[in-house]
Amino acid sequence: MIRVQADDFDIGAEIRALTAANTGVGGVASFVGLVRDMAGGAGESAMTLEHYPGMTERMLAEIDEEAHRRWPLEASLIVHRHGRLEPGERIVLVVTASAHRRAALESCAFLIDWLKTRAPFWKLEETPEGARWVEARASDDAAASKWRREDATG
Amino acid sequence: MIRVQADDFDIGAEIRALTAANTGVGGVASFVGLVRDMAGGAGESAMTLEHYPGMTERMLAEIDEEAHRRWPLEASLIVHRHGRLEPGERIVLVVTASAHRRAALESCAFLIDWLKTRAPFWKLEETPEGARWVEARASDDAAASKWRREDATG
Amino acid sequence: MKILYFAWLRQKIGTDAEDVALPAGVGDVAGVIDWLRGRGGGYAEALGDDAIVRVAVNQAYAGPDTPVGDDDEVALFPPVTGG
Amino acid sequence: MKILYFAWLRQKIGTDAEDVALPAGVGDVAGVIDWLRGRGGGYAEALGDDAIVRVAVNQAYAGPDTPVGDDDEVALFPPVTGG
Repeated sequence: MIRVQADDFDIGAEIRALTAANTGVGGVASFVGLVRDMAGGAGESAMTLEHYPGMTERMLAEIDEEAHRRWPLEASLIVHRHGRLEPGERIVLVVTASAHRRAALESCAFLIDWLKTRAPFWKLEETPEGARWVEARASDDAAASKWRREDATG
Repeated sequence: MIRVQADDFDIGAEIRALTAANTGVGGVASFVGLVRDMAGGAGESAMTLEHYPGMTERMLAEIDEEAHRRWPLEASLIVHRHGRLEPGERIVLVVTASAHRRAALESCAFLIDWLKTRAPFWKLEETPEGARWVEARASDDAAASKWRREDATG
Repeated sequence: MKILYFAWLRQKIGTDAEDVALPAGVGDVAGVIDWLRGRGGGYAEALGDDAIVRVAVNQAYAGPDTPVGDDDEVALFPPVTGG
Repeated sequence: MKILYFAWLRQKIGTDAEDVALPAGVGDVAGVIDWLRGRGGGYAEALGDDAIVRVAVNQAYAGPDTPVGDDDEVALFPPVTGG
């Protein structure tokens, strides 16, 4: 299940909704990305997350299906916010539920690595020197490429 | 931070409390273990989790410190329940928070693998044929041993 | 053809979307980028180093050789920085 | 010495804890297990296959050679199945 939204989300409520009434779930892994204070305490450092409506939803749905093909998942959820976000605010949530913890942990890591490198979002940071587009990091590509070997979708 | 308790916990509240007011946190990984319905729908399959009071808290505190030595964590939490639990109930929660997602994801997997193989808990399952002590699984030992290489505490 | 621009490409080019009629001979992604760059100004500036421009055709990632026509939606953007 | 039993060891032996005075010559974990097994009954049954008995001394995992004395807390239990 995927959602792209401006609104915040409630991690506990999302996990409960995803796994309620399914007693085949033995483990639920989750990851939440938060806005870090990049100014290092030297002032506000909010950011605005731009995305590509349509393509975002399509790609998130595809990668969610891919995770279900690779791991025996009982349920999964990706929620990604867009718009202006302050430090400490939640940006993205990934939840994966499986009978076994290994499938939940691995698929959660797979999805967040993928989101960081492939999902069409761009961060515009507010810095004391003005707005600045965040540049992609090579380490993010490396983290995602370790899944690439068996990645039919390229 | 560690807690051993009979009471349930609220995942969202725990994560919020752990990361509130720390805008250096960029990623929070969590894992929740749930009681699976081992009877496969053929009836109730509650279980009782016995533990070794004193040793449990000591070992959880040690492995929590170990995770902080291995990864640059801003915060971490282990909550483990004991007592009687019904299918669908939460057993254990691991939360790790870091500036970087990789540290959060890896340390979360490390802690839950360790908990499954080293923490002094024993599951007594209620089956239609009577109460039965769950046997340790070789796959759990394998999952934990991949961390052993650099594990000073053995 | 509909062309969409995101992030700093959008800012440099000065619009988030435009409808264009492809000139004869332009039939793939590389051709579209060459043609846009030839417009000069913000286009030349935004598309100067095509190594860091990413392209999607009909909302799926595409390469330089991906064929495009008048009915397609082409999006140009910098490397993504989501999550 | 205080000895604690958990899970099915506790059930087979019939108690969760006991205070014992170690006989002369018993000074390590292996010695304690041998001595307990020699008591027969539930002890012999619970400790028959020592490959699957885990031991902690003073709340830390221990091996057969770990020394123990009258002031120690020794716990015997099956492989853990937590989480």
